Amino acid sequence: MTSTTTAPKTPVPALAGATSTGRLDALLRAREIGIALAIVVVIAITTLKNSHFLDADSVQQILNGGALIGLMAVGETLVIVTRNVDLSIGSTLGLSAYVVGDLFAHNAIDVWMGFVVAIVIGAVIGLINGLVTVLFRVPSLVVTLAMLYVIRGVDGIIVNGRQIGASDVPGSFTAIGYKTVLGIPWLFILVAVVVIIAGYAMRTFRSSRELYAIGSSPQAAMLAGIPAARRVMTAFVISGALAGLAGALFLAQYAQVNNNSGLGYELTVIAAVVVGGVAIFGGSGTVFGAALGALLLNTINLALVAARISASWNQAIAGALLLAAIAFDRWLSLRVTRKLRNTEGAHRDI
Amino acid sequence: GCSSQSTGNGGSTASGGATGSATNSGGTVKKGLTVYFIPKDTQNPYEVLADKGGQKALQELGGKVVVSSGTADTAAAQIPSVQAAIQAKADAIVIAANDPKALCPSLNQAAKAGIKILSFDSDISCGNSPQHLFINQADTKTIGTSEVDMLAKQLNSTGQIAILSAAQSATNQNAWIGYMKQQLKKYPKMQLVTTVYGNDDPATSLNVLKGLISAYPNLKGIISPTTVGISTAAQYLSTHKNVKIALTGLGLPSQMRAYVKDGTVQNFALWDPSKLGYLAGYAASALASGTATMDTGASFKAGTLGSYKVLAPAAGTGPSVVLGPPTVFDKSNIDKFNF
Amino acid sequence: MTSDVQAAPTGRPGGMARATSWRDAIRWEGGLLIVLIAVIIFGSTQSSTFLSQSTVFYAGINTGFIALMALPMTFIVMTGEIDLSVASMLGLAGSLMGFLWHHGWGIWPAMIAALVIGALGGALNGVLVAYTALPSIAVTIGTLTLFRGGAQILLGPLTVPGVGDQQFPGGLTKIGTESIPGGALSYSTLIFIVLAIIAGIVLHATPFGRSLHAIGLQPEAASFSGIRVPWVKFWLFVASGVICAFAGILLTLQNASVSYTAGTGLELNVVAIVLFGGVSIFGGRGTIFGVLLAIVIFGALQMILTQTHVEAEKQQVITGLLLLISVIVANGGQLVARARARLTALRGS
Amino acid sequence: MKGFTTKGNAPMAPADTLAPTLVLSHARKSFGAVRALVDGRITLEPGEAHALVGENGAGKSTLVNILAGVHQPDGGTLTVDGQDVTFGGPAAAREAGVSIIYQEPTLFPDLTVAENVFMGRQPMRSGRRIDRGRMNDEARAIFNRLGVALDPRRVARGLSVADQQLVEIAKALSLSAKVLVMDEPTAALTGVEVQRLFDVMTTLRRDGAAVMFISHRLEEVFASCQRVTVMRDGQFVSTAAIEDTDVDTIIRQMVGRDLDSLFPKTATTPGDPVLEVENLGHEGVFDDVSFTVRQGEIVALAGLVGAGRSEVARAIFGIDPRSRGVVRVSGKPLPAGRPLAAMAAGVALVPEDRRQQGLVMDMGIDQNFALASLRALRRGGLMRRSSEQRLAKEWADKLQVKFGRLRNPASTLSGGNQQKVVLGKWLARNPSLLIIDEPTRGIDVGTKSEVHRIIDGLVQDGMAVLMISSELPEVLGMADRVVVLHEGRVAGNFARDEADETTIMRAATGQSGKKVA
Ligand SMILES: Nc1ncnc2c1ncn2[C@@H]1O[C@H](COP(=O)(O)OP(=O)(O)OP(=O)(O)O)[C@@H](O)[C@H]1O
Ligand SMILES: Nc1ncnc2c1ncn2[C@@H]1O[C@H](COP(=O)(O)OP(=O)(O)OP(=O)(O)O)[C@@H](O)[C@H]1O
Ligand SMILES: [Mg+2]
Ligand SMILES: [Mg+2]
Repeated sequence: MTSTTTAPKTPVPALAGATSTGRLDALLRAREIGIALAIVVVIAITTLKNSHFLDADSVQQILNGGALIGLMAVGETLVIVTRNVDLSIGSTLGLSAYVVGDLFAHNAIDVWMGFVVAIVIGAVIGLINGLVTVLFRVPSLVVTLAMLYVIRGVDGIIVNGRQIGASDVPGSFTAIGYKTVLGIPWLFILVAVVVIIAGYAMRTFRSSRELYAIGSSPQAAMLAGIPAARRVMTAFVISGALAGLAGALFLAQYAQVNNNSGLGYELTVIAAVVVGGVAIFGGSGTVFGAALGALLLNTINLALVAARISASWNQAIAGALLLAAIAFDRWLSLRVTRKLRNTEGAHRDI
Repeated sequence: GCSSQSTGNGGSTASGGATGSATNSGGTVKKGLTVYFIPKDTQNPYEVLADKGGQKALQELGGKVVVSSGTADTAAAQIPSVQAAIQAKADAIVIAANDPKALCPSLNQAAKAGIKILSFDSDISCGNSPQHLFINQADTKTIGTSEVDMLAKQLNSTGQIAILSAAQSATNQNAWIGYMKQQLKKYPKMQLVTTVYGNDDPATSLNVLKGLISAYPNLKGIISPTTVGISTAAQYLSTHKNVKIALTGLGLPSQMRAYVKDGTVQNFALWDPSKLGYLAGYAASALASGTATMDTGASFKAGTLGSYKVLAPAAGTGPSVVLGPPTVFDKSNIDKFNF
Repeated sequence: MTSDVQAAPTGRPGGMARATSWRDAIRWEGGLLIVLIAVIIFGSTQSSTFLSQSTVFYAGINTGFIALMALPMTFIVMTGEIDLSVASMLGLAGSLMGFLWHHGWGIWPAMIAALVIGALGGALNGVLVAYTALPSIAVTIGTLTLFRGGAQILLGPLTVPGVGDQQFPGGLTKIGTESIPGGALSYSTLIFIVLAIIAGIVLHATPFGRSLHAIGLQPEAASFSGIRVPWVKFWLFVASGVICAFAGILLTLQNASVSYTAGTGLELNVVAIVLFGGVSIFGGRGTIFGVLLAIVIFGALQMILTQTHVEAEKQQVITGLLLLISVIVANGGQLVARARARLTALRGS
Repeated sequence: MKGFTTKGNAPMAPADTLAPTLVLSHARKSFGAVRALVDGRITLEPGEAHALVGENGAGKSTLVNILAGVHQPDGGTLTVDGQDVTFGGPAAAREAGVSIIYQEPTLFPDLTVAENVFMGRQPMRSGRRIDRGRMNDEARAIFNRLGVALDPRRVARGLSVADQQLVEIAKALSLSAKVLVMDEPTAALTGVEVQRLFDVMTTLRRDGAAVMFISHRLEEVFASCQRVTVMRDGQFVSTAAIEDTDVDTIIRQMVGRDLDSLFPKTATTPGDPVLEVENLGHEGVFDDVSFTVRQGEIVALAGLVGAGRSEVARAIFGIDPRSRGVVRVSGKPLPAGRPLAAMAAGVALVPEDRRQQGLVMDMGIDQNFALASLRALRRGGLMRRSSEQRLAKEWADKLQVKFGRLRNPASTLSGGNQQKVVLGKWLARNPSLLIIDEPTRGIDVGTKSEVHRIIDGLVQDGMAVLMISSELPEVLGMADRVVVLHEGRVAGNFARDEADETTIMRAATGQSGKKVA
């Protein structure tokens, strides 16, 4: 109904924001801080049980171990933010790792070309995912689930029971998997650079903001004239390319590939992304959060062994912690929403 | 998939099982036999080699091999292949079981349909039904004890050791680990601190390995009786020279060559998977032709490998044939093998 | 009030708003029927043993327990949720049954305990999804790991029956080797058919089924119509847990044994079947009949390809392509329609 | 009522001296069998505010969608600044200088308000990076111009419908377009905000823009527009200068007949209490709310937007929880949080947001009619398709719903017809207490009086009605008793003869000497 004369006519000057949003921003950022905190807690508890968990080597392992999942989580975040999902990344990793390894084994390419080939393979798969999703308006879960099988099958046909071993891969390539600068592993640096660039871009460029817009409300995105098809396709291509790159890094890190490499990674990556606070139905979440999520999951896995927990219990505990992380994130975001609600009233002029 | 294997050095001298004396039942192997090889999955590199050995055997005998399995290491993926063998009225099935028991009902049906059942690489455990012959890569006990002996030699029989295995449910690894534990009693100063499972996935293997190293800073040795585990561990140790841990186990020479040469690994063992398949092919054909039986002491010819004898059932297992002792690979001989 | 700014449901990615018309359903199921006929014709020309009773029996053995898990999955996907923990629940329930058997329990108490763990696991999913509104895909990835971990804690390296254990009762394990008297169907097939008929009636001809559609299409409107959305979702997850546990019992008996890895990785197969059956991943659309056809197609295809020695990896490619092509064909009309609309728009100006 | 200050301003620029900015002629658009637009025409002159009016389903929004490039017309021509144009999509329309405020808000809930305003056009700094600071400042400036203090940096999720609409308006303003099309922008706004919107419209017109304004509130049309175009059944009826026409003429043209009184209130004698609410409260939303609704009585719940009226209604029905208080229906207490129990007790709730809460948009019209009566349609545990059809047919006829086919999805209905389906869905249950939240929001005058007549009829048959409305005339015209909420508390409870515009307004804004009966 309809207030009238009584309402103060003077526009409230742009006051309110400053304080309340400052706090809000902090809260929102807290979602990433929360995960970082969780990592610290896991490390601390483990270190209490086993003082060697914080040795330099061990820290390198913590950083390195989550790298591949973290890298794929970046791409998956881009896709999930648009309210899509990419289930084919594990298969993509396997295929690209094998093909690159095979080319190395035949001395067909040098180290740099290895990266290029891996990225191109991934990008092409991403393009197919994107094209089918966008062109035929098929749910991406169906498309990428189908592609998961297709790529894994094609991979099997190519691999045909062979495998790549350490002697097939140039030493300078596997060096990426373990060499360090200033004690920081190369692999981690590489992935961190990708994460930082992607994270910055996702905040800063129009096209990346449009990814969020598409996921937040596809209808509104259409009305706003956002080229949703192109953007979604780009997200899939990047996700594929990063999965391809992860394939090359898989080869570098483990120096062995068979047809099962990367099997089931898709669910791990999605778990990391969700733990990282990215909304599974699109529209919100950051690349940093997702990468931290990957780091957290990996740290948990490492910690369980390091804390000398019996092998039989590892999986169950990992599952329980995963649930706890999801629930915690939910609790946090509910708090944020409640805060928003409480501050909202202040902004109305009547 | 795992597993490990070794080159039964050819000919006649194989350990327990092989005998020089060809035998009996007089008959010759039938031509035109169909043998289904059902590996753990169609991509397992080790078993692909074994299947090729089987193919070679059947070629020599004028029969044919059908290789059939799923892409995942599960019993559920193997059952359709058993069914297909029944429907195709195959003469024999040679299976590397992903599960010691889950395949029993299907294999029973196959046996009832007159198909001879053999297992290799990873045995089934179905009691007496179906009657089946296990083509053992090497005597199970020998594998277990020799791994421990090899490591003990490297460590002067002292220090903490750990086992990096495949899946917690892997049958043959578990059998070997059982014998390892027995053998360890002979080395009171060597202490097995834990067994971890890498699920034959490099990433998981690496993760549990890293956890292992930080959990047990005084760890001196690792036995990894699985090809994926040992190569993952070797890759890690060869790139982290500050971690001083002795490593042995079962691995493919082609994968391990680099690590033996750079000194990361002193020695490890395996047998030649293609010979295992070859032996299985001959055994299957002999059984299917009635030229051999599963009775203890029955013997049959296995082409270029010479002659083999069926061993008596041991506790919990059925009759078996043993390919031969595993080959131990080290700097001196590794270049001679290319599987 | 202040309805949240929400995306119009019609703007979902991938799915253009389609009416729930029978015609749509008929088009999809009709397509599946044609595919099925093609598969059968192909099978009978390629494999001499395809058209035999044993094929029917074996297909039932191989797909029966997967098909069972597809039923609750259909219901759950209808409401816009997903349950990725089904295969782990199968493994957990089977493992518990094995564990108790190993420790000397009777077969019936062990089975009941397995069903109870199914209900409890389902309830855990249900509480988290329905009452704390966590996204089901995330929750069930968590419980996927948790349940499998539970199975591993119970059995570890043990395969039941272990050394010295009793075999499972032969009267029950015969379901893995014998068909129902006087027919070629396996017991699992028979059980599935009975449950599928019930599921079909519930989903398509009862108020409850209608509310599932409403929940999937627009949960808020559903709750404003007096539908207890969280209650429905909770019980669906419980039902899913129980039926997957039942599938675990069935598989255990069929194999006369169980280890903690039983059913590993089948969750995505189940999802693929449900989607191939025409159930919309966004909820609200789909039929049991379509899912049934999808199951039969997958089962038949696996039999043919194995019988004709097509390598497993090619089977994977074929499975994937079939799924992909089916959705493309089903939506291809839209692409054409849009292109035509654009053309007329250009010409009209 | 809205406190309008201006009436019938003169055009800023003489209409006949300038070429029209936008001309749409003979536009046609069908959706399957539904001919939404048969002959759409409109001419917008620079500097004018042009109203487009018509019944629900007359084709107004369809016409807007054509101007927006959302729909491609089946025929007809469109010129902008004398040039023939075709809009392939919304982006093309925007480029041509046409800016749209859609009937339903179309925000990105996860993005900040400023991003919503500037999506795709964010101010940039070097390296093609978004300049957030400037973006927020510019957004704040626009809100200041609108006189609201929305924080540009908060996310849009959780904004009230009114605030959402304000963001939409800011979005359109930020474009500084040649043509601004507004499809019922005022439906969710309060008087002050409406007034400010009109001020902004005036500024825009002064700068030479053309404004097209759609509203079902004709008084707004007369307050803010220079010309008015009437549509009926997808066809152009007339365009007239505002001073050459009057409300009755327009209504006659819209409806095709004369209308009787808008609020056909028949006096009834209230019977026994049906709904008794005592000290109802819910943390932070409302508190200490008590009132009674009797048989044959309409009680209106009045108050400002955000006063908590909808929350009270939802708490009674059981959608929302409540932390304190008692609700009795026909003497029996209702359990909290259980809509099914409320329904069983004879309560029906027609919610305020028909698109999200009232209807399942992708379900058939028939299935929507049946959705609240599923159990009643059950025979031997199974649903009967035929009885469902019968129920739908019966209520579609009774309420004169305009539809293509009954099994078409509800999303194909115009807003007003959707509202009728929601109403029918609940009336089909034959409730003893009907709670209607904003029964006529976005409904044309013709339908509105029909809805009022329906409600009146129900009340005469002994139904009790609790009506929430933001339209004071509706409240005053229909209610036997008015309960006014202010910030979640009862600020007044007036009998029909005590209630007038000022008393209610005073109570609603919290300045009353409270009179609680
Ligand atoms: N989604 C929301 N976001 C923020 N505040 C909300 C929301 N929903 C309700 N509120 C708050 O709850 C109180 C009641 O709101 P509500 O809009 O239901 O009142 P109302 O009187 O029904 O108004 P309306 O005329 O909009 O229906 C207000 O203080 C409002 O700010
Ligand atoms: N996408 C669609 N599919 C089918 N019919 C539609 C569609 N959109 C609109 N219609 C029909 O076209 C007619 C005109 O609808 P429109 O939304 O333009 O009316 P309106 O004048 O804006 O009404 P209101 O005042 O209620 O908003 C209605 O009968 C409606 O049912
Ligand atoms: Mg309200
Ligand atoms: Mg409209």
